[in-house]
Amino acid sequence: MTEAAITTPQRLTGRRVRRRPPVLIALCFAFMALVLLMAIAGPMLAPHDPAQQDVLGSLAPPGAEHWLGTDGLGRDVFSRMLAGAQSAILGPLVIALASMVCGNLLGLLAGYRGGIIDSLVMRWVDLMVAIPSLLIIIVVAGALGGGYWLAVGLLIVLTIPTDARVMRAATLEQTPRPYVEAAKTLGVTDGRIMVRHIWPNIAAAAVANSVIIFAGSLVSLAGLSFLGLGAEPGTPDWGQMLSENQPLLFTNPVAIIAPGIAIALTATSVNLVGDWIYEKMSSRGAGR
Amino acid sequence: MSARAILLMIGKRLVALVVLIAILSFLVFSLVHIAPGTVVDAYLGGKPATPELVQALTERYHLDEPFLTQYWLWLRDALVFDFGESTLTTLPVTDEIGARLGPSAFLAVYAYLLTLILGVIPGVVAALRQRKTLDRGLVAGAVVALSTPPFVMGILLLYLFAVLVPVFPAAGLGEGFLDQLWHLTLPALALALCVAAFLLRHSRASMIKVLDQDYIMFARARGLSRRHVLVRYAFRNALIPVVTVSGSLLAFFFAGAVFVETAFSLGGIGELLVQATETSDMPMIQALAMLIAVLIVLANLLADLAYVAIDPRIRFEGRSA
Amino acid sequence: MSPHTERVPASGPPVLDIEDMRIERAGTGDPIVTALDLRLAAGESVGIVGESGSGKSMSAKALIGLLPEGVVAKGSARFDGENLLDLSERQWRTIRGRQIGMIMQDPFTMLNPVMRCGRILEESLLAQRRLSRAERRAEAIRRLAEVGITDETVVDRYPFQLSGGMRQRVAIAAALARDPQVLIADEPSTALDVVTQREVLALIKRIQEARGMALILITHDLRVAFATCDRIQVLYAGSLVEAGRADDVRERPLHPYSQGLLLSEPPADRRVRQLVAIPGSVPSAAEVRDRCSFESRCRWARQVCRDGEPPLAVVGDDRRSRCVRLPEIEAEMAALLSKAEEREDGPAGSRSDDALIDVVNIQKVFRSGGRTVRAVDDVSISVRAGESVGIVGESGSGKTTLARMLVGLESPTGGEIVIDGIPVRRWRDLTTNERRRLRRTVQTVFQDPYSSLNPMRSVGWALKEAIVTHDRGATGVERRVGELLESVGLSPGYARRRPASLSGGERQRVAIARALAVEPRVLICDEPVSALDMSVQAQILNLLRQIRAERGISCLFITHDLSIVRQASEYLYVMHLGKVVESGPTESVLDHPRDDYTAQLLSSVPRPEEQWLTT
Amino acid sequence: AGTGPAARKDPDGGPRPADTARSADPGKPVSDQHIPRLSLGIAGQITLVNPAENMGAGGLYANQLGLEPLLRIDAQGKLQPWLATEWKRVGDKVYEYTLRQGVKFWDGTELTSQDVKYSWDRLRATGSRRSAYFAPVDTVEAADTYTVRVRLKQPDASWQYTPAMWYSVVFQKKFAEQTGTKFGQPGTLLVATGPWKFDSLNPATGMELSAHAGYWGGKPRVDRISVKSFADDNSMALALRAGEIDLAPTVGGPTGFDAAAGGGTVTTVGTCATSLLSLPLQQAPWNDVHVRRAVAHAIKREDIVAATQGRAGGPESTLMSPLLLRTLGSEKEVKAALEEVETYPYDLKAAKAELARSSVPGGFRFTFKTIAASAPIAQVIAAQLKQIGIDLEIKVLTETAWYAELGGQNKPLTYFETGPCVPDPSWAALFLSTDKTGAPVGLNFAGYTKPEMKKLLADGLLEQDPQERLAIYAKVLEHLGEDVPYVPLYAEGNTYASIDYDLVEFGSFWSNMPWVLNVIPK
Ligand SMILES: Nc1ncnc2c1ncn2[C@@H]1O[C@H](COP(=O)(O)OP(=O)(O)OP(=O)(O)O)[C@@H](O)[C@H]1O
Ligand SMILES: Nc1ncnc2c1ncn2[C@@H]1O[C@H](COP(=O)(O)OP(=O)(O)OP(=O)(O)O)[C@@H](O)[C@H]1O
Ligand SMILES: [Mg+2]
Ligand SMILES: [Mg+2]
Repeated sequence: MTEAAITTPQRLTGRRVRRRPPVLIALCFAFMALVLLMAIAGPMLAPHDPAQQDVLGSLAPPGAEHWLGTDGLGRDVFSRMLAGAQSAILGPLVIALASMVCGNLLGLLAGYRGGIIDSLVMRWVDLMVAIPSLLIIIVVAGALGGGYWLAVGLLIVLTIPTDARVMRAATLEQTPRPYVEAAKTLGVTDGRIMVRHIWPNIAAAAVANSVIIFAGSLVSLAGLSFLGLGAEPGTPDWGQMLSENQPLLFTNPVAIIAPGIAIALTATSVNLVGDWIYEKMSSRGAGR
Repeated sequence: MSARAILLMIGKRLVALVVLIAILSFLVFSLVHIAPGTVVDAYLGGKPATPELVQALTERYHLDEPFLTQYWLWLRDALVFDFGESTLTTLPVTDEIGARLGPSAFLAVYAYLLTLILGVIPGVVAALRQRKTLDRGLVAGAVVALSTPPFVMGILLLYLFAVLVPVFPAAGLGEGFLDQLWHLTLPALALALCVAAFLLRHSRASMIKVLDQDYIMFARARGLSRRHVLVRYAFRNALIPVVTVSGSLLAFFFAGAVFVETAFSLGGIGELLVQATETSDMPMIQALAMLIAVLIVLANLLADLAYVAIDPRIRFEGRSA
Repeated sequence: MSPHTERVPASGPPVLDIEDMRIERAGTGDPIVTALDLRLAAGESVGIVGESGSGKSMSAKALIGLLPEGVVAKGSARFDGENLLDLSERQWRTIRGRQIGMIMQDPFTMLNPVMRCGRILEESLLAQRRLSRAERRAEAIRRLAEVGITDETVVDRYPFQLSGGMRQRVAIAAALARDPQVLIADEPSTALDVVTQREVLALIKRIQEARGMALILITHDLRVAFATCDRIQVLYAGSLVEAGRADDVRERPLHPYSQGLLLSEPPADRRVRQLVAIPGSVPSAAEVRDRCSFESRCRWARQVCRDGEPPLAVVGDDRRSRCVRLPEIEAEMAALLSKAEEREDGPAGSRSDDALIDVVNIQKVFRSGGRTVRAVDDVSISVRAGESVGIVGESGSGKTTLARMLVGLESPTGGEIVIDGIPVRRWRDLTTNERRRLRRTVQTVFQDPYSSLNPMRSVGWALKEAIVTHDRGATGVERRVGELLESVGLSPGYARRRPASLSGGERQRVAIARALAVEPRVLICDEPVSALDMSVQAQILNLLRQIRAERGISCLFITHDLSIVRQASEYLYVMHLGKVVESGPTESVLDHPRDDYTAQLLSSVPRPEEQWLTT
Repeated sequence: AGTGPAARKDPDGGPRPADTARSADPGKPVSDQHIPRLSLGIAGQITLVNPAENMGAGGLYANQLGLEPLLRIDAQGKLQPWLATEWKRVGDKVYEYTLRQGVKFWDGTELTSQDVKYSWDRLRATGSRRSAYFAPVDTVEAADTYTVRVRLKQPDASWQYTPAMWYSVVFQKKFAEQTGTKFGQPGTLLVATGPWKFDSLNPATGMELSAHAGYWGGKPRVDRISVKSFADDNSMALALRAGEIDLAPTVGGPTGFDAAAGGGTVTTVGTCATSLLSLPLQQAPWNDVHVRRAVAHAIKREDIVAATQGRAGGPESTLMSPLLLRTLGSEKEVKAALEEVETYPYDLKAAKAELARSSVPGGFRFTFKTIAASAPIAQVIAAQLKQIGIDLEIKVLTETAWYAELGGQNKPLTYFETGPCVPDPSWAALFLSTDKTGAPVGLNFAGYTKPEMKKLLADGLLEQDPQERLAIYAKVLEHLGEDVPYVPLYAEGNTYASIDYDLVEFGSFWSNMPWVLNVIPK
């Protein structure tokens, strides 16, 4: 029998996952790589010191010396854009990783074991659903005084339950499947079932969800900086540049448009890549 | 259908809601206690701590009582909309919020309508044109819109339509309905686009799923017209999951409104919240947090009720096999 | 008209005349149906029989102009002087529902869940007839009565408030609301219980005859087709392989595939020594282009079979077959058929006393959302060493729940289970050692082979895990994996493959191998073949029988299919609504049912006799 | 467009309207042009109109359109008649004011000395936010219908200006008594004598005013005024550009504002207030005077002025603006008096040399605490000090937290603007005051406790002779120059923005009178 002859009918009847044009995904990856490079080597690549002020030469329009002009304190906007990638990437990375580890663990436990952990996680989620996390952060950061790492910490605490909820739902979907029950009747331990059986099947959701969390927290952190509750003044940060330079809308609009577009583009490419990873990974197991 | 079952369900939801709000109120009340400095500092809001003032505040907010009693007294006042006086303006917090509610409500309703129009209609159209260029364009656009937070969207719109091509005003609220509509178009768009993109994806997926259902095929096979099937069958069924998420959209709106109102200086309650956090205006923060929480919880309840109304399966759950 | 097709005069003037209909994917041109010919006279019923994926539903959709996007139909399907395959959407409007009606397989998804049944019927009625509200309602009630629903309140109910059979009746009424001349019924009874299945088929047959309507009945079940239809068309991998009158085909199939299908169906009335299984699994139409579609699985295949697609030859009175070697092999086929008729006697003698599983007065009550379901109600069964015990009952009778309690996936709410001498009412209270022993005693094969294997893990990984879980210090694991695979008829090379690249039958083999890895003494098989294609079912049943013979293990065989249970068990329990209504040696229970319910079940099993649908 | 020194001139080369003196009689508008409606924009909210209570500069500017003081201060700091026609110092500690006759409240009743006494008593009562300004007052008496007599606790040279300031305005006694605690609240408002009456107030949107037909100076030429609240400069600028407002009397960041508003809209005038970098004297290494001097030398005021986005009037090197001292003597006399005062021009070499002599010759790290609005200036200061090795970490606090820090034991290193000034140099004492034990109190954020200072400041108030007073305050400045508790940065400026109008006599004291009377078309 040929290899092709044994494809299952389900494989054929099942809707083929539509792949996005890989060009677009490649572009997204390229852009993400660029942002990553900026985050790592931004200050070195920058044509000027991002903190270097030239107050008397402020508000220069874009030109050969300052590609994106200068801001109100005469700092080079382009250099600040490069350097700003770091705070745009670092916090979300920490948040995505932390909430992925904790959220997956909690979600698996809650979904597979149920009981107390499950109720706790769900109540926590209910609370989070009742008030959007950004508002919670605004209020708490307002009371405590704000700051980048405070915001990161709060975002971690607030995204864990949402991640856990997604993972719980995914786990709940897997748990009654016969392959899990088969493992149970074989006497495989619960821990092993969770980690070696269920997790690989929900990994697509886990990774995609973390990618979405990454994009979400990038946007949230930028928003908090925009409100002055995030990055400390002076640090190059896209969200902060957006609010700092808002008065320049008419004098040097590039200084405000550029960070805005950077935020939107980064989030877009991360989201697109997340969708793509999800499709890719969930079609790996194929079948039903 | 038994009205009792519905009442029971509403009753249960209300109880859950009251519990939730009680918990939230406790957390919100505790805010003054986690703020740096003493509780009196929090209520002083930067005013010099003269003994008279401290005394007055201690009395006003029952600060000499035990913590839980304080909470209880605070809650009792809160129930009749008395959250104390703004430390910044010394006006009753509720009055100030009342004065600000107008623009926010206008913005919210406007943005909500825009969201529905920009979300559901293109979503359905994309589903009907699945895999065609229009569909792809809409889906790609949705990802971009979804990834662009309202404050960035606001600034981009501001630049495009108030600076480059000045067709809309860049700030202000306007007077009279039409003028307000004109003034709030950009902010409402900034607020709506992100959520609309979410709704677009949601309604598209839901519509595609429904169009794939046997009952659609069966209706067509019975000779019902395409339009009839689309409207009476597909649209109605596709709307069910859309209605369920529409409640949680409000949460997005509140978060987004904070940014949009700040970016466009609209003087709504979102901006009031930012201002209150900047000035650590504790009574104001508490009142706003409670207001927003209650509104969101109520909206979710409404969405649930709409869900019950639109999907008979939920209504009959108790009785069907 | 294709050159190799000669037309045979049908019984009357055809209402629908399909010639060489081809259905393919628009983009790639991959065929889904390669050639379908069908002539349907008024008042006639034609059965289209074929396994999953053979293109039955696609053909039906083509005939009502609702092919999914990206799929096109070519050829001709003449109806009322027009080619259905060329009609515009506007032209279809006058045909769909009014001339040709269709009902589909799944009554649970076919009706709009948010519409009351009355509305569904009313909107299906012809729009020209200006009726008042009350008149419409009365008409809806009248239509319901026609399909045997006399309860008027049904018009005010939502579909989800009705049972499957009722829904299917409502659907039939809706499909017939505009009084079509032709009804296409795509597996109308597959999703239903045997008892309901018979009722629904009888209803369709009755209405068809009463109205003088032509019927195309699509089914994967030969027995259903034989019982319901005047003529039969057998479809395999998108091509029509045989056509003829129902009785002729049943008695003397003239294509190796039809014959194989006939043989692999376990007979309901007798136990056979061995089922004649067709090896391999069903290919897709695209894979067997330009040759005999059955060639890869045919025991008589020769080079000629691979040289182009064989023509559909007339091989008798109203008989056509696509086998080129038919004249040469006809005799051999007949011999094989008679050999399969041989019956095997059930095992003589009484049951052994060595009870491996003893279930005493066990109960399971589910509580959810304020409702309580007595899934298993006071059931006592036992499984003795070396024997195969069958449990049969319709859907929802508690079979699966019982099996799950035996392996600790569900804990009973009352009663006692003793396995291998260990009382296992609560698995949680058992010691690790006891648990290990239990695992080694009882293993399970689940119904759905598509989800009982972890899609992310290779076959070898799954088997290795099974071996190592029970024998931590196991040596030569690789070798044992190979042996296990061979013992279920797969080559050791399968160890590297993932479930997604296996067919249903192969997956079920792997699942059996996994259960065997711990060398259990009892194998619980919960509907192990019901998700498989008919031609593959026999393979698995044979395999199970062979394993039992080789290893001497006991088996608890759960199924809803009486014919299968006769082949697969020696002792039988019949379950109904959570209770055991009858038990005894399989042969005697099936031949001389004492309980009414058993008798009803037995009479519902499709059989060709005329009275099957009429009594 | 910009507001650098070059922009200080009118395009025609003549003096700007803002710099010209008000020529009209008291109560009269400068321009005769009839304006049916004037829309004003202010950044911030007007929450109430009670002059004893209200906060926020924006609201005060609007209040001033309806509430009037007894006197007016002209651009030179000289007193001029307003509600009072005469004022004299009748004893060491006694002042008498003669009220103008026929001044009508908005409800038509006449202003009497009872109303003035009531207003001032209410403003100086404990709990009033203005009580500090009335601290020297012992009693206020209504000697007769038109005479108000003020008795001080001790002679105080700074008192003379108080009846001309925004915080000593007059309102109707009857209405205030009737309304009790609701007085001044949005729904109640108040009754006063000003040219425009308060019609309505909405904290979220703003305030509506209309001309007071019975105004003692004649019905004003501006019929209606609406004051609109804006969250920030930027939106106000956009509103000006869109024609939604005609004039914004106070603009925080003129450069950005002007750009957003379309250019050529802003006019900035320097005032007598000086913004200060406050050095926490009680903490190491700031207790080392060399560190402080090093910092003073390292500050490049031009950059800071530029970073204020046009808000600054110009660099300033003494805590007391020369404008303040000019009320005590001629330009030459002031110059002579300040001969001995040490100033610290930008000089990195000198700064490094000073630092080398300190306990931290290699520099050090310190936290600079500030509020969000001051963050840009903080960043410039940080960048400048970095050049001599002082590494400042900027920490943005909420206003509450910042005030708490300023009021606490450990004063922060910070920067602040001092706000509207009084034409008397004694005003600067606010930042130098100590209590009986010599500990810093009030706004003494640097914690400067030099014993000699207390005596000098007290003498400055007791002494009435301008020459003597000039000498005393020169001495004060000498001490400050030597010890550098504060580094003066720039003269704070006032900026108004308008496309169609100008404001005459827009100096330090512009907002102490109903300033819309000073509006002229461009
Ligand atoms: N939307 C589609 N587009 C393209 N090919 C399809 C589509 N749906 C089904 N097919 C293909 O058509 C073939 C025939 O499918 P069809 O549904 O007609 O089978 P069937 O005989 O009805 O099987 P079953 O018994 O499972 O219902 C399948 O092999 C499948 O791969
Ligand atoms: N987890 C559960 N919660 C609630 N009810 C359940 C649960 N599992 C099964 N049931 C109910 O118990 C009854 C028996 O179900 P069970 O699956 O044992 O039937 P079955 O005989 O195996 O049917 P089938 O032939 O459809 O597999 C059904 O009515 C079912 O709805
Ligand atoms: Mg089918
Ligand atoms: Mg079952």
